[in-house]
Amino acid sequence: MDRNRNNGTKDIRLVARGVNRMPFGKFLYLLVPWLIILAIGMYAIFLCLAKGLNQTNMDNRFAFGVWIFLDLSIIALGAGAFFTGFLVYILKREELRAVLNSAVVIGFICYSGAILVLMVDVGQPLRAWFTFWHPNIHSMLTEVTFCITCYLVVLSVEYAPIVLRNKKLKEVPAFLAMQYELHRIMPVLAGVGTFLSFFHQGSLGGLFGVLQGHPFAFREGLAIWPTTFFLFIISAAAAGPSFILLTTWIASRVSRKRLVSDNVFALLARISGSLLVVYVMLKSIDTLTWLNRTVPSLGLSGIGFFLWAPFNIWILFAEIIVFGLVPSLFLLFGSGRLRTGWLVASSVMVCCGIVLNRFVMTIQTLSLPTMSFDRFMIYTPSWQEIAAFLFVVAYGVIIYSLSFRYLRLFPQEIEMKVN
Amino acid sequence: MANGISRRDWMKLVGGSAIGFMLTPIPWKILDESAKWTQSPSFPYGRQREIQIHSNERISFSHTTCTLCPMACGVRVRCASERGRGSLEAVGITGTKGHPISDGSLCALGVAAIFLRYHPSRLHRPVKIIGHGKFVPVSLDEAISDIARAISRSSCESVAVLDNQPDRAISHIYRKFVGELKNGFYINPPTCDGVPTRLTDQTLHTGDLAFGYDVNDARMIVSFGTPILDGWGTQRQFASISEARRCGGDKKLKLIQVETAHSRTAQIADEWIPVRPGTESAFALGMANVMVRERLCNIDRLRMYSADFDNAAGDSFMKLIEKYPPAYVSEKTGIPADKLVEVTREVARRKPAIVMFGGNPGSGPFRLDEQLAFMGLNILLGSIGTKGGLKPRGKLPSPYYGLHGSDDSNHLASMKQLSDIPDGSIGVLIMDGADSGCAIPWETVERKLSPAGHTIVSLAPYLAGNAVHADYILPSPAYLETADDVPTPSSATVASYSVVSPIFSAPKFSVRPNGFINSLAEALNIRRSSRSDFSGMEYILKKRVEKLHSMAKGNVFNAETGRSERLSGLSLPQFLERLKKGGCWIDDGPAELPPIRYSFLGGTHLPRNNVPVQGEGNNGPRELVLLPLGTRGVLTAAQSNPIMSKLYQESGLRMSANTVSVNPSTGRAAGLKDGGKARVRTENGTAYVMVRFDKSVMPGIIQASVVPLTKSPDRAEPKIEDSVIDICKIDSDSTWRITNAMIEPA
Amino acid sequence: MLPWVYGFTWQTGNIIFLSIFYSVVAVILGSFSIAAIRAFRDLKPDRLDEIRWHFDFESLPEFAKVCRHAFTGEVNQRVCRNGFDCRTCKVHSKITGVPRITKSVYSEGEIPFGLKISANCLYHRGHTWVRVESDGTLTLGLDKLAEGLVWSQCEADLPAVGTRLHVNGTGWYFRKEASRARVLSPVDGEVIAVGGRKEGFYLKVNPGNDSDLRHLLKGLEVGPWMTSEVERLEMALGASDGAVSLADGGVLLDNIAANYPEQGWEDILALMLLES
Amino acid sequence: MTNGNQVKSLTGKKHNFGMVIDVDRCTGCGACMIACAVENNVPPGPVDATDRTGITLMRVYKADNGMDFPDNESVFFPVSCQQCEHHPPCVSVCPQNAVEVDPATGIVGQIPVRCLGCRYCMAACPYHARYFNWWDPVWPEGMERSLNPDVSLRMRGVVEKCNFCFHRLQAAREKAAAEGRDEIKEGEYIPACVESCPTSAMTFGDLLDEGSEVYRLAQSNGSFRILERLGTGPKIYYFSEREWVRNIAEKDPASALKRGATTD
Amino acid sequence: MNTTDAINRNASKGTDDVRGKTIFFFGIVGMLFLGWIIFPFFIYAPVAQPVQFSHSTHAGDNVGLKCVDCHSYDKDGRFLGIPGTSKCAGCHSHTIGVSDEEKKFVDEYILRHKEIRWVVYSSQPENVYFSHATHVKVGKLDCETCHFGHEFTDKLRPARFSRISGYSIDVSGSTLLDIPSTPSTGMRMDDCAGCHNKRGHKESCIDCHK
Repeated sequence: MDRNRNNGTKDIRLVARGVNRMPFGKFLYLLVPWLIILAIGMYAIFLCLAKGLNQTNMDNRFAFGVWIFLDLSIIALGAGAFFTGFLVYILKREELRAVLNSAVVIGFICYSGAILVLMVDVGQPLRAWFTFWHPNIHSMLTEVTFCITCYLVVLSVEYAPIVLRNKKLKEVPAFLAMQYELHRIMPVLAGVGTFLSFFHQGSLGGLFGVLQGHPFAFREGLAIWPTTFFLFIISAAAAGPSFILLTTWIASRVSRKRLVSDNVFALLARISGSLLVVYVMLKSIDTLTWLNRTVPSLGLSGIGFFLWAPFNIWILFAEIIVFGLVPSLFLLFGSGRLRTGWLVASSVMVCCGIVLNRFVMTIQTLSLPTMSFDRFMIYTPSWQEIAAFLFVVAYGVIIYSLSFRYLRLFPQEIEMKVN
Repeated sequence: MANGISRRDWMKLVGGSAIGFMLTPIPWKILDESAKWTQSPSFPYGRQREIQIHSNERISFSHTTCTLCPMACGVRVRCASERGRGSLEAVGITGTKGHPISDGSLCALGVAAIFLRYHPSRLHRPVKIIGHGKFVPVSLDEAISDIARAISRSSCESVAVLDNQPDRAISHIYRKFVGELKNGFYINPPTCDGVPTRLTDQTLHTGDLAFGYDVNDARMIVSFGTPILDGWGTQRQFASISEARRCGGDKKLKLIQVETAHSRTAQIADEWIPVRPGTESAFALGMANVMVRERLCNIDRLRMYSADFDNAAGDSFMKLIEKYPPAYVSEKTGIPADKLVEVTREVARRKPAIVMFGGNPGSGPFRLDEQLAFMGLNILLGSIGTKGGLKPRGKLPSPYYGLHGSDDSNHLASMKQLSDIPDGSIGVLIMDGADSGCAIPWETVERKLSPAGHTIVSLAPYLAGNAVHADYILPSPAYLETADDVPTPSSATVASYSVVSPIFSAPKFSVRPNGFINSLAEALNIRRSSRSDFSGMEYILKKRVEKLHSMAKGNVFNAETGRSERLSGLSLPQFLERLKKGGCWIDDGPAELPPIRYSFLGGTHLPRNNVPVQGEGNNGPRELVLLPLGTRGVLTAAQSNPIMSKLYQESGLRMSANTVSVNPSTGRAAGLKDGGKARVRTENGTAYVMVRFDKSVMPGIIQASVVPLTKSPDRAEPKIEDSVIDICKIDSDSTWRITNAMIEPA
Repeated sequence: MLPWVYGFTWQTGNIIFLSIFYSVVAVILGSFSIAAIRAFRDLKPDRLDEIRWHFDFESLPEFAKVCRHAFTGEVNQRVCRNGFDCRTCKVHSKITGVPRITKSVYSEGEIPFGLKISANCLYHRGHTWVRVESDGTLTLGLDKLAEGLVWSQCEADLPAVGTRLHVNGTGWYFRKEASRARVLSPVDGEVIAVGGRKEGFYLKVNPGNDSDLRHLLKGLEVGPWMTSEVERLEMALGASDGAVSLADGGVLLDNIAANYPEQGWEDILALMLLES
Repeated sequence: MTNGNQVKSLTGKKHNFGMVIDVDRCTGCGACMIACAVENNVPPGPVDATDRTGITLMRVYKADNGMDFPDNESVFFPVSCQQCEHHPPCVSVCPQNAVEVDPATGIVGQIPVRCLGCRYCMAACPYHARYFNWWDPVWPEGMERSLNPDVSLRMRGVVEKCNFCFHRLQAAREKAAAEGRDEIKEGEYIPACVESCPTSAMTFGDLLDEGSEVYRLAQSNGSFRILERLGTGPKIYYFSEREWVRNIAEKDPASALKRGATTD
Repeated sequence: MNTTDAINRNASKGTDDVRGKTIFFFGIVGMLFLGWIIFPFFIYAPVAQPVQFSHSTHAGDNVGLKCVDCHSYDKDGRFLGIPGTSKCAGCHSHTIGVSDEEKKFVDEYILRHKEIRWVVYSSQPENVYFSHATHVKVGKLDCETCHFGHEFTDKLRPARFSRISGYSIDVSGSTLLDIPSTPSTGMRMDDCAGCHNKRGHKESCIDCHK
């Protein structure tokens, strides 16, 4: 007889008050597959660190492999953290407080995961700090490194009060006081986080946009940044809310609870949709400019890039229309009217679109030949690469699950029980 | 609670320590030092490498001559000696500047050769092979007594020495040794680079006078499959061809490559004439036909000097070429008749012209009757003995006899080729370690071995190439350790001579070939009185140099100064000193051409009245022609030098072992995929290959690269996979030009 | 990175980049340090109580924060934003200035769900009552709902005599084994006497001179509030197939807590005592 | 970083070393690749190294006129680091200044011990002239005794590339210093690949020295550079008398596809 | 816990505070001691020279050798570093009898034709290029500029090598955070860079790093 809603939860001392969580055994049971993936991923990472990057299928041509592509993707998807923080603390959209904590956790997961993979991805992780010690400020990667590291610190500081508010931890007076005081400075951090995110999302775009050696990726600049700098910022800002919407929906499906009110979904959809419309517009202008101006000025014809199978012209069409324009219209005009399911589906498409864009910028760029006697190349990641990435996914799922279980990610959860 | 240390106290201690920790140098120093560790030689294994790169080493240079192929390149070895370690090591190698034969250039094999002393397949003791790839150490004495026993037992079978680089001092020792035996053979592989002396003897009746190609003055080279731009000839000849091809106007050398395969030379020649497989000689006879018909040659003169040029009775060259009118040749070769006529006219116009043939280290020599056709073309062109044509070169003295012979020469075994040896006749085979640069498919040797049992001894320092087939491997000193000499390269028109003095002392386990022959002779009780004749390389070389010095002609190159002096101005010790320090003697010019008569159809060998055109007719729907192609040093240790992975494995420059190129249409018809694996089947066996589609390859051809199999270089492995050359069809005359094959996806 | 590190150049771009970086680092570290220093300073019982209440109140769901005036119908649907401290609430002072309109379904003294409401008591939303004694001291105790919820065999950490209490600060703790529940103090003042289990857990408090009890519920507010609290309890217990159902309007079980393991019950008790 | 004009080089004169490769002479023999690997202590690739993971600081590419059998003609392009002069793509992208242009010689230097192994420079280089050490540098036993003492080994996990055998320049400078000269003599310094070329297809020298052979060839009619249109100012010039060869340098890689060929 | 306990707790709070702070500061001080006093000894491993040698004796008035008399150059300008025993044998072909160490040196090395495996204080890492010829002959630097005081040493101190990187303390330095200090040994990268900057030499990384 289920006399207590938290019956069987051995860890009830840690679970927040007033919410229902599945029994601890079941929770563990659900985590087991992810723990296995985590272990395999750890082994793969160990192999890469101990034996070197020959464990991957990267090569001199595909110097950037699947990791960089996925890093770019998850950092774009993690943009929800900065953008929600920006909306809540700077623009005072208090409705979004309902997903703010979740957004912070997702941001933390994405950024820490990305940095973790980057540490495995570089050949000499022990020299990583050289970038701080001897920075080349002209490199987009320097900008990225500085901003991402700082932003991870910001995210950790933002995540800290959420952790400290855990039922058990807050009994420690110092923790209680600390979370309270951290909470008070949060608008400052949100501001800094927005600033940092703005630059590193952009710099990630600039990373490939500045490559004059790769006309496929190269974009002309506005001020000192190529146009991809700005496109990446807008696309990340657009994808962030979509991803928050998506993860919130998944969390609510998995936990079988309503976690936020529908109007929060609608608001997220509207924000994402409107930014995406702007993005699609700018991206189209940029693509046309690039096709008609940049590429011809380098003595090539733009369409030549889209003749190589399997990355034919469909990839451009898919990126801009199928995964860009279509979901943006759904999100923008359907936010008030459509059912949540439609919004979720559109969000999935938005996220796919962003991932596809990052794929095009990294993998497709490298696969295209630059010299006429070059070959077109494709590359298949090794299991170590896949496993190391799945490690991050598993790490994210586990961190998020633990956070969801023991921390109050969704303040509206108790209220939602009433309605 | 108040007494004892509570958890809270621990927390405080840890907190305080953590803050204190950050204020100490520990974390920062470890961060810094760990980064320095990644920069140090102990990364990543935590211990220092045994050999570190020291910049304080004393650097010296030594000059010597390369022994990797017969082309006699001068090399300058950069040696480092580190104090404390005491030993001298080769740390760099370049060509000797101004060297009369190589002029400071080296090929890829030569540049990489400093590593050969440490080649993974080098043997460090005499071994006895006891099965596929398995061997046990054996003492030298034991090996010699075994071999001696085998020799005395094989009374009906013969004892043969296979010497890849003839006319060295050691070659003379071998010849003397087998000459002492009852039925000894001294065998040389066919030359890759020069004109076969046997062919010149057949057609020009010049005896053992050797001919080279005077490419310096040629304006036209018609090459029937000779890898002229891919390892043929001496470095100076190669450079001169390259230079002449770039010249403008009259002096420009034009290179026409007549070859089925799209070889490296075919790729970059001025013109590539892709004849059908096996029809090179038909094309040559077609050219002859056009020349005669259009009076592009001095027919009257030919009639005067040749008995079989135009002979009303019996066979004659005219009769032969009459069968090859352009239309017929076109049909056979697949080359338009116009093209044949045009090419012939151009060749006849652009004299001096040379016709070269054969010599690809992978595809081997042409058959003698084919060679006759090419030689005939040379005669028609008037290229024999003329500037820019084929020129005879002077002979070098033997350590045992002077130029004009002596009693001693009677005891030297005559020089034979594999095709001269009756099948199944060799009981004991001794293979010299020197590389010829060309492939000798094992089957060509194998079918000469006695089926009743045979013993094979290899004197190679490595377990590579044909040494893997030996019963005993007695490792001779490796490159830069060996004392040797290098006679005139076979493509040269001027005689030359270099001495190879060891830069590094040979390791104790190594077996000097002359010492081995000496011990063997002793064990066989041969000529105890003249033991010294076999031993002491130093002595033999000195004797030869002495005889050379007494000729008192030619120039001597001094490697240290880069200048040449007249030999006549040098004393014998000076001459010897120059030669020992990487110098080179070079003759004043080509030899005198004796009055000659031409025999187009060969002196002793009856010509076939039709040069058969192979590779057609028997092509079933899936039968293709397998063409093996190699580059110099194919299947030798020099070629499988680990660093050669840069060319074969780590870049697309050369195709790795068992890679075949096929035309996409051929490949697709056979169901193959570009980059996929396939199985090539011939009547001799099956080889597994990688397929590369190459639209420049002739349809219907499987162009296969012959390279040492790179896998597991560290140990001798049972031969699991056949190399492409192992499945080629070997003709009775030890040639393997054409093999019909099938290819299917594997 | 630093001017004396090898390779540093005084280029404009470098200076701009690094100044931005150092500014960002300074802002992050600065604000973090400020938070840390403030937190260190906050480590005083009174301040901690304040923070705790701030946090607890923030974490209450909206429906638990209904304004007292919404219970009486004086305003429609208002949620308290002032930590239930009507003394400093502008809306409260405004509303109390106008005549009351009552929509309450309960009259004074009526007992919803069998809970007794004492007319001469003021109620605090943390389920304590306050009785003003004739000598001006205040007596504090648990209301019936809370009394029913508290574990039967439990101990109480009552404050020492002389301790100062603060509104919404810690009154006392109930403790059973590893579980614990905090009772909010409804008033300011100094503890002058305590009553243990036998006496039914009460405190006597001297409120001092400026005693202000405006924030406490009284009269018509209490009934609807109590009703909403019972609903909240019901929800906390879970409307599922629990043995404890309050919907029948029956008498609240005295030992409702006995049916629950302490672990789980602690949460329900704490929720009802406004702890999150 | 530093402006070239203000630089007082350690030995005085400013150079701009460059190379001209006569591709009409190149037979693709690979001596330059081997000479380079031997000179620069590049280890032989391990068994599973491929043309995509191997290290060849100098790599000879085969190019052709795009025609089918029998009209196909080939040409070989030895491609090493092109030592770009204007904004080399690899220099500005390196996050930690491990790549820089030596203002005194114009040589683009790569410092393996500073390199983090992020490989951004490899992605940036349109010539694919940068190579990553996927493996530990390992030679068959004993072979490391034959390593060049003037060149350090690159550890696993860093990027390396051609630096025109800078150690040879240093040796030449040291020799000049020992002989009391301020400046090296012409011909004292040439990279290993140039030295090894059997057909003398490569000419090396100072592009600032108007009397030099390399200057003359670089200015001559048939000279061209690969991907000159990108504006990076490569200092390796190529030379050919054949027009179709010269056109290869700037040809759109997709031009074959545009004619309808398939990508196989 | 009951009420009295609570009172007790409050009373003991003051002493608890002092105690807590003491423990906290003990943690800090202990770590500082460990980090600044113990750790430097731990991270560098001393390596003794195989044979003792007195620079001051050889360079002093009695013998009067100049540095270059033993530390010479090859003809291509290479610095040959520490001379081989053959050079020592010029004087010490047999024991002169100046010290026990000399006897040991003659017996164990000279007579056996063995080279001494000196431990070099100034051995630069493999990735460093340094030309003595350029610095001494063109740059006109004295040996003392970098190896100052070495000439006057009477004993060879043990060399100290980092246990992590294996670099000599004389070339890789012991400073914290690269904060400039007086050049301690003269052979660290900062010393090189400082000297070059002072003299206005601009150099590239590849000038010194190979």
